[in-house]
Amino acid sequence: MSNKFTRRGVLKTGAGAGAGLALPTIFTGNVWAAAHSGYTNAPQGSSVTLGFNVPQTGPYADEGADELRAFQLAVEHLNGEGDGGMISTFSSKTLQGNGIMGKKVEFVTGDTQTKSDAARASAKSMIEKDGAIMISGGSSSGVAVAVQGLCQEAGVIFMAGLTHSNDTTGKDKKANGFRHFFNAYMSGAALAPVLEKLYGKDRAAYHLTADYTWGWTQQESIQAATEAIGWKTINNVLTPLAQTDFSSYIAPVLNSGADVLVLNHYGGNMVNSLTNAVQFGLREKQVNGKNFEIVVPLYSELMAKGAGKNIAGIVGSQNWDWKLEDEGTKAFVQSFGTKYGFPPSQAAQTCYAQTLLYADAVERAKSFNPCAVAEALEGYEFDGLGNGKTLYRAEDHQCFKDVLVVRGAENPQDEFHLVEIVEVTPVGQVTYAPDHPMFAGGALGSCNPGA
Amino acid sequence: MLGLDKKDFTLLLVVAALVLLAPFILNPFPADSAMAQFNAGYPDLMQRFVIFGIFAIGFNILFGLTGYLSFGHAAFLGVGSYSAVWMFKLLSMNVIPAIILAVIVSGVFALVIGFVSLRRTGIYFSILTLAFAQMSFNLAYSVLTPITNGETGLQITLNDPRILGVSATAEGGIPVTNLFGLEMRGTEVLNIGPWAFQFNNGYYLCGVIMLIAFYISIRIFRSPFGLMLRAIKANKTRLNYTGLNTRPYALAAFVISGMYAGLAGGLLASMDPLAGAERMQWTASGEVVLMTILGGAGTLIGPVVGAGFIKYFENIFSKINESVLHGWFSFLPEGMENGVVWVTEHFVGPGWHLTLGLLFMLVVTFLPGGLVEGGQKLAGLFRRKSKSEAPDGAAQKHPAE
Amino acid sequence: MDAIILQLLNGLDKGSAYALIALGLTLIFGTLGVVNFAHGALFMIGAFCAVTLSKLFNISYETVDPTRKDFLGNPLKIKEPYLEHWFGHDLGATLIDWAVPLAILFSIPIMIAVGFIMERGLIKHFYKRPHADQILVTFGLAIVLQELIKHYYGANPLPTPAPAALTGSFDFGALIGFDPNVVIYPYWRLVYFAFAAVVIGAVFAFLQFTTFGMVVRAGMADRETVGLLGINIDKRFTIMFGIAAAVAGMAGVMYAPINSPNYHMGMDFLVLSFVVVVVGGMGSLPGAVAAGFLLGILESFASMNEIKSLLPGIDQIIIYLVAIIILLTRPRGLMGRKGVMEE
Amino acid sequence: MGILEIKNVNKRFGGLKALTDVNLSVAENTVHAIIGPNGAGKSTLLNCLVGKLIPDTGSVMFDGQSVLGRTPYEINQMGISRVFQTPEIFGELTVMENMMIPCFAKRDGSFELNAITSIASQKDVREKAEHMLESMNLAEKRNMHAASMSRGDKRRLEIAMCLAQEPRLLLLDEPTAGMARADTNNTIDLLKQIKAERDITIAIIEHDMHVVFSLAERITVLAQGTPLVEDIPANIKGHPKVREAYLGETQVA
Repeated sequence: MSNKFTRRGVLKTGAGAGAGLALPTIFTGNVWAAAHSGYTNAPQGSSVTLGFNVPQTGPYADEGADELRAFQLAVEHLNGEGDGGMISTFSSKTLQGNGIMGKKVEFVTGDTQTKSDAARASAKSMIEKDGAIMISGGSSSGVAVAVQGLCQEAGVIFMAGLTHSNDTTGKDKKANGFRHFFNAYMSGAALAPVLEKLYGKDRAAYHLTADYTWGWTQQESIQAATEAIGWKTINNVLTPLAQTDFSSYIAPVLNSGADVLVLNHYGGNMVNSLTNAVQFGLREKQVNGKNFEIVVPLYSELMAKGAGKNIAGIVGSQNWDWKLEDEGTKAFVQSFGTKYGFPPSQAAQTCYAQTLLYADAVERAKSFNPCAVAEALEGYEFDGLGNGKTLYRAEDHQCFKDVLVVRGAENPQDEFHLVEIVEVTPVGQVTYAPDHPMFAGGALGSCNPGA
Repeated sequence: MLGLDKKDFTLLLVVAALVLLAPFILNPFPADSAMAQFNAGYPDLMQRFVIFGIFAIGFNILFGLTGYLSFGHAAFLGVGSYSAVWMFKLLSMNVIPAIILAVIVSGVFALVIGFVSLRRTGIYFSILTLAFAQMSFNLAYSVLTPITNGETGLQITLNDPRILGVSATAEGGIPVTNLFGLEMRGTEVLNIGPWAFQFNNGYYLCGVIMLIAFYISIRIFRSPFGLMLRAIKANKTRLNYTGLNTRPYALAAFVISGMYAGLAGGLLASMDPLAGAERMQWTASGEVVLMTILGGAGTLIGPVVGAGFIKYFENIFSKINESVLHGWFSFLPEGMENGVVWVTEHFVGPGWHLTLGLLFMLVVTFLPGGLVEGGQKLAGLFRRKSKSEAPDGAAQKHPAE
Repeated sequence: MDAIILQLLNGLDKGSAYALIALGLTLIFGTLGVVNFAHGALFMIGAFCAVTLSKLFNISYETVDPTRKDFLGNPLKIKEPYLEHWFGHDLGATLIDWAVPLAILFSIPIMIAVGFIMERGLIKHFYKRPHADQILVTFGLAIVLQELIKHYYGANPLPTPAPAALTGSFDFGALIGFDPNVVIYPYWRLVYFAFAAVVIGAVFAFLQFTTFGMVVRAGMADRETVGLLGINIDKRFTIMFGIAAAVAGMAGVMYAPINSPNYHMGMDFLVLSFVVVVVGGMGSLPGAVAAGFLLGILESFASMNEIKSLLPGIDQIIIYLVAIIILLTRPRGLMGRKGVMEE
Repeated sequence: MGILEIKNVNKRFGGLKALTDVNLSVAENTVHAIIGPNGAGKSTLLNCLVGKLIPDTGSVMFDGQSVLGRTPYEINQMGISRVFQTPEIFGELTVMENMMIPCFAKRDGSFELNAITSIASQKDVREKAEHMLESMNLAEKRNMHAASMSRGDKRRLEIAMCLAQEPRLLLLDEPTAGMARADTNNTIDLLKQIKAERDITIAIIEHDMHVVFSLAERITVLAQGTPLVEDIPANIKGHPKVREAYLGETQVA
């Protein structure tokens, strides 16, 4: 209500108005819309503002910091600073290093706190106060869905960061929202053939699943995919999100007759459940005459770091990894590594790619109008951003590209080589129909320019 | 005036003026200046100031007056938000029924929890309320997902079966919350030179409701009922030996403050129709405790000041990043600029929690009784200096002020 | 039956962690009457003592291996810890391996110092202040401490493994006549349990059998009277604060291999430890220990599939449910004293 | 038949017998003192009367109704008010506010949600409170915080708060404990004045024989949890049993 600036503010304002420096003008309408441009936050003057909304506090702060590094790098490259990164390998050649449509790119940042409420508040302030025309970032599906909904209402584009739940482009999809990151269904589809190759058809799986929406969709996907290759599902146990010690969930696994443990956990949950499982000696046990195995469907570099040696030999899937050999990846790793001294995470790559994709779509649409941008992104095929040939599908705004199956390295040469790529699953294997039952129930609606 | 004595009425007028002029007061810096970062006069944050002000005013009726420290008040805020969003989904996008339902449901919820928790006092009471709230949060996040939509939060979708109103607008969008047609997100922008002042419908609705809530709280403070509540805090034994059972009074205070929380929750949902489960987490309950203590528990205006203080930090300091800092300090020589930026960086952006923690410690150590009492002391000091002959008026505190 | 024994073991282990944290918290409550929201932060600092020692042991010098490349294509820098250089490969590697148990020794002086500084520098000014002020200042302190840790160590969990000799698990079932592999239990958790038992026993023995402990117990019961006897109770309370901090810290050190430490682990445990202390009864040390074990065991049982299928989500709320039931049936928790923190 | 009838009351704490077969009758409109050495069970007996403790056996009847099993506030509603050894007042509130609380409280203790009318507008309550303060010589201190008053003033305030309820039985637990002689004398005068002005029964527990013999019409001597003697003051003074019980304890004034 009151802060230390209030009184000074009144004086200043009074002086400014009294001196008659300028004629007051009044715009009426939606919170964010400038009536004359036809859409929210139309860039005025020589710059355009993007909003990067990442977790800066809470358990995902490191992931957020990495996303922010990528955003900063992308902005530099868009503005023609630095070595240009993936702009040179990107299949679209509209980006010239002169900003977006000649306007210098500026950005604002905010803290999602990995809470849907806080994330929306932060995104709102970027839209209402700073005039951001696009919001990107985030490190959980709850936040992504919440912010995507907000951007739809406000009439700005949302370029999702790290969000893996089917719902983001499934039942909660929105016309103004776009996801580059892969999803739970793709993880299952990519993992199943590899699991079959490594561990055979005759396996019995025990699932531990984080008890919230992402956990459920992840579990559903991986169960469907593994049952399709002949695996049995012995049990699926839901674990509270706030759980830190998983011993009481892991202890019964060995005696259940299962020979594979699937940990549908992310972040701190995954680090702890995996650490606990290894502590219980599951990996050294033999069940049904086979080696006991652990699978973590969604992997990230930071989680691998947190789990340390425990991840050795454990299979999972990733959206992208810096050890890929394509030109885009090489350019990006070089650029990022030179600036920051370590290779980028998959979260960083997806945020960098999303920023470039947005800028390119604006250039191609020749407008910042979110509806024109959305149209330019829908059904767009591109290459050179690190994942090979990629399609932004028009029906659900999901990117389709190759998915990586990775495994924890047994003897990493340094802290950056904690995971190794097992297989690059081609896009064909992970593609699904837009009306797939796991994604059914929502509608994109129509694009909202805000005004 | 309005049944208030002169001093209280003046306070109400000052608060009313601050609320009505907030779009100017909170926007002191021209939009194109470096200091614009500190402007807080945009609709979302202004709404939050007054809504969390309501929450803290209500909490203060319980904690400030009776001394019962509830660590579960966020549950009522959350329940209010969920009720309001369900009202939007099922009945109408008009905010009035949503707010009314939010207040009623949270009141009933508070009645049940209060009835059980008030069987104990002191820390035992605090832990009981904490336990109820954490149970609500954990269930809302997981098992109750069909009602609460769990992690993602309850949102309005294109296929809600709205009885009074349409599921989707003609353009295929989701309808927006309104007050008999007046859109809550509607904003008028007044441009004066480089300043842009935003007048938002939703903010003014919240502001008016906050003034009413504040007025009611003054009346409660000055009423026989308020006196009984303060007596509970002062000495339960004597009240018992005066033939009074303290529990109905404490329960009434609990329910009233629960309804205030529900009102705040309903308003949050009316401004932005989303109800996230983490609204009910113990940290959210802790936040309102901190707001009240920071501002000054038991004072009328303290909780509002505390709420504004914390929300300002959360929303403004967290957004200051390295490049903003470089912008501010670019006038310095480069080496010095980097040094200053490096130091400042720890306290803003990702470090905003650190600043908040330090401020908690400083305020409570050097301004016992919170910001308001600290302010009064400073004012007293100032007054004593200016007219050292005058009798010491500042020390004669108005009770509970 | 085997499942029940297994969960009992789990419960004992969880319970010993809860009991250790709650013990320190209730010592501070009982002796100083201070609501210490920074107690979780002390636990967290303890865990980071283990992280720090393991980092110190791993301080390395770099040699360049031109035959291998790092991720940017530059020659790879190979790191070798100084410890291995100084003490030979084997001894050095063993020291690094045993960093966590060694960190106990490392943490005790640090934690006692942290406790002293906290008490002398901050808490002592708040003895006479309302509990609300104590909450605000200690909560602020907890935030500051965890943000400092975050600044130096990041937000991500840091793996801090137990010594190789203590990893793996022990076939407890085979010992008592079950089939092999049915009731197994990790060695480190057994160590943790034993460690907790020793620490709890030591604290009780200290309070029971030393003059110092006697005075402190008398002070817990009636501070004014003890003060009237001319005993400098304040000094002893400072020492008690140091001891409470050390207990929390050691609990944290030993916990590091169970869950990789992160900067907010203290906050995660804070609410839980308060619930444990209150369920045990304010100011009661045996109560805190009993409540710790009770809640640990019940939490473990609630996570059993058989019970979860009967009552979905019961493991989400069991602790709070038990707390409510106990507080409603026993006004002052399991063993609380009358009048402590009831106003 | 007295207004207060205590019959065969026993109370033990663990192995300790605090009260043994206590029989006591307090006649209406008298001042009845209960004296006895430390640990005689005076306070335990008092606590049994007001509902803080429940006797193991026996009965306590007030005006023909049992008080046992009732809460302190219910017993107060029956017409028993209690003054504590250490004054129990609302320390954080002003003297006037302290005085207004018993004036607001309904005789039947019923809950009243009077949340909107202002205290300032309650003329009759204010007048009554003002009147009570004046009669106790506390009127000039009406805006002071109660906690900052002297012990004697606190005691007077507490008694005034009890009297405002117009109780039929006033219980006083060592009302002059820790007081200076002048304050003690003032309190004696005050109690005499109260007794003179209204129909009220006063039961007083006291250590100070000066107070007891200035006020009491009847005295019960309690020793080791059981009544030793009950008689008029003149007979108590020289009673050998009383001297024995008090030997080395207090000089009988």
